[in-house]
Amino acid sequence: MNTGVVTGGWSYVWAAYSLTAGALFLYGVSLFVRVRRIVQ
Amino acid sequence: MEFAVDVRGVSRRYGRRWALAEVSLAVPTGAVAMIAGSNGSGKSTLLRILATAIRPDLGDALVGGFSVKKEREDVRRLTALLSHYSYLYEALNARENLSLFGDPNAVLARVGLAARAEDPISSYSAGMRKRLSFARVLLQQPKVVLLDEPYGQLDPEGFRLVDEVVSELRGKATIVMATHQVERVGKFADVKFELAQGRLR
Amino acid sequence: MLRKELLLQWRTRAQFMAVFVFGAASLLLFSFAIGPNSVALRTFSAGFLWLGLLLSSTLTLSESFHAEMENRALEGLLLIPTSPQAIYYAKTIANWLQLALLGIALVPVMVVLYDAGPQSIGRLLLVILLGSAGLSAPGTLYAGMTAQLRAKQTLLPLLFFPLIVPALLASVKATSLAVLGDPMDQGRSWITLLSAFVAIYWSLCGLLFGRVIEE
Amino acid sequence: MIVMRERSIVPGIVLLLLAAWFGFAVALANHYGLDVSFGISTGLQAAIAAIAGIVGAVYFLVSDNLGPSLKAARLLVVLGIACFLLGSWYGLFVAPPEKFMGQVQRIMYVHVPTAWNGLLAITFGFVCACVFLFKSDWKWDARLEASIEVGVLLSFLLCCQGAIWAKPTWGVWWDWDPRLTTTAVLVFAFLGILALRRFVEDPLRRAVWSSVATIIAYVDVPIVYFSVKWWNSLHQQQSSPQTVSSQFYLPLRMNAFGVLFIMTGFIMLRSRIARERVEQELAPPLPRAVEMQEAV
Repeated sequence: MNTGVVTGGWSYVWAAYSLTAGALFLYGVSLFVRVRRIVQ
Repeated sequence: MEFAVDVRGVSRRYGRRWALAEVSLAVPTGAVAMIAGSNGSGKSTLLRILATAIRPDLGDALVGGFSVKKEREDVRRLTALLSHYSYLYEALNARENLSLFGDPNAVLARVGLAARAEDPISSYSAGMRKRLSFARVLLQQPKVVLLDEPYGQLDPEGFRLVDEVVSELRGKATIVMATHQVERVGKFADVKFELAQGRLR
Repeated sequence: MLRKELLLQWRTRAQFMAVFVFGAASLLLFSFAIGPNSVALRTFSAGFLWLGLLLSSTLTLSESFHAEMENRALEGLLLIPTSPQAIYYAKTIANWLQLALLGIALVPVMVVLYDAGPQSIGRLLLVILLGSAGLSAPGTLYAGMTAQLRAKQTLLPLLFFPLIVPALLASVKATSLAVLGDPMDQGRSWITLLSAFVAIYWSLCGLLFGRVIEE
Repeated sequence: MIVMRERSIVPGIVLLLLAAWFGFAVALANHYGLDVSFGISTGLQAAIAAIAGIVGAVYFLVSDNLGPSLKAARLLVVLGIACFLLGSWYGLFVAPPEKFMGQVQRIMYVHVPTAWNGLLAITFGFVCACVFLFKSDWKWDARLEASIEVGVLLSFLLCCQGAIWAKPTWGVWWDWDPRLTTTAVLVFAFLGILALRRFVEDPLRRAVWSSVATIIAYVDVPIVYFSVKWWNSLHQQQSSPQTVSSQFYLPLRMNAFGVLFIMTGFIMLRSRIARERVEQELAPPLPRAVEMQEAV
């Protein structure tokens, strides 16, 4: 572990959050579309 | 045991197609049964189910009183299947192939392959392979013999061989034979069934 | 059963030679990745040996089920009846012997190409025996599975490689210690890990093999 | 036809609400000066939350047919998104930066929930595999496919988040840390199983083989972890657990439940799709003899 304080780093936080949210969102949309096709 | 083979409402599907649909039949112990039917009518599927090579999707069958669904080990001990797969190792010779199942010497002579016993299977013709498969069935000393197209690919001499072996086994074992040689087998079969589209006719 | 397996392998010994040449060639190729740096080559020799063995093993494993599937001989064996466990262990032992032999045969190639004379030959042999046992147990199971498929060449490595990470890691570490010297006797703990892996996989895969080949 | 066995949605909802209550609602209320803990100690609260959360999720997963319209799954996904948004907002804007790692530490609020739930999904897949091998019921095959797929997705995201987090803290994208390496191996192992499922056409074989492969891969994961840990023991660097104050664990838990709800909903939807596929592949129920005759 580094001894110093990590400064900044908001960009990394945004990257991690948007990656996760984006991937889950896309997967979810594909699921909903496929399920809708089945149920009809 | 009154019936050596007792099939009760067996159905089996391959993908979206039912190869066997609610087939029920019984073969008395010691009898020779013939199953006729055109290609794809479910003959092989039925024999493979009886030999426990595949499981039925619905229904059950008793072989020698044992269920092909639950008591597979016992069924396997009683049965021998002459399949359209030869079950042979190409790299081994006839003697080595048979020695997996028992002592090969006597049966090799019986099926007329003693002279070629040391040749690898890869050099065998289709008819010779069939004879060797026949030898394998004899070696297992089954109580229920399941023959799938035993006459296929054999020469006239081979036809006689099959007839002889069947008459030798008669009484000692129950024989279920799927064949297109309806007239030939019809003469000596005790029970006859016909399958069409996976159903008993 | 085991006799049949060994006989089968003996009959196809030309195959073994081909696999050996493949393994040796891959060892040769790995050295180009490093360049003519003798120190680095010696350091990485263990890793290369096991990578070569791993790549060759997929050939051996898939070939070992080729004979079974050709005429459905495996089904014939099951119907005798033979227990799937007996079939599995016979095959696994046969594959193990073949892989161990291959590994031992590759050692001189490694020594010559990478100038990596082992410090402890006994330890090296033990590691090769254990490591190839670790490869053969899950490898035989997956080969039995994928042999029944059309896409076997792709799927076998895909399923097999991630699984044997621990076995590979332990083998590489232990081999490397046997080659480069082991002043702190760390090799022992790697060999323990490898043995544990082998024990788990030989028992687990034996249990599950029946489900894979029976229909 | 799939026989839909309707099951009440109420017990699952009650369990999940209980979990969410003790998981983060108590702490949230406490933040605004309210005490709704009914005098239960924090340790017990956490235990109740974890158990009720897992049991509630499993209740939904094993009754993935709460009405044919899959209302329950949709409800869970919406609930999950709400929790996740709330937790993320709290974690990103309300909670203070950590002492050493600063803002980057906020990745933890999404990273740890992903890890927990990814592992949970894979574990559920393992359970499905075992149950399928014993019961040969197609429902479990569909659940296996769904949970493995969602588990792989979460584990893959976990790897990416790990890499993003590693860059500012360790200076490299990838470190051969046991957790990172194990997750990567896990992703590849289970991706292989998903590929296997694509290549096998016979549904029964596909189900049995993927169950077997799942069991083996699952058993492998802890072995990989320990071997990599051993391999790495010289330059091992693990974040030591520190006493986390409620300001840190509040967003963590909110997000954990958010991802849990989303994951459960996804698995339910995905297993519905998988079941549809099996149903398409298997023969329809036996036609009556009369119809057979007509078809000839």
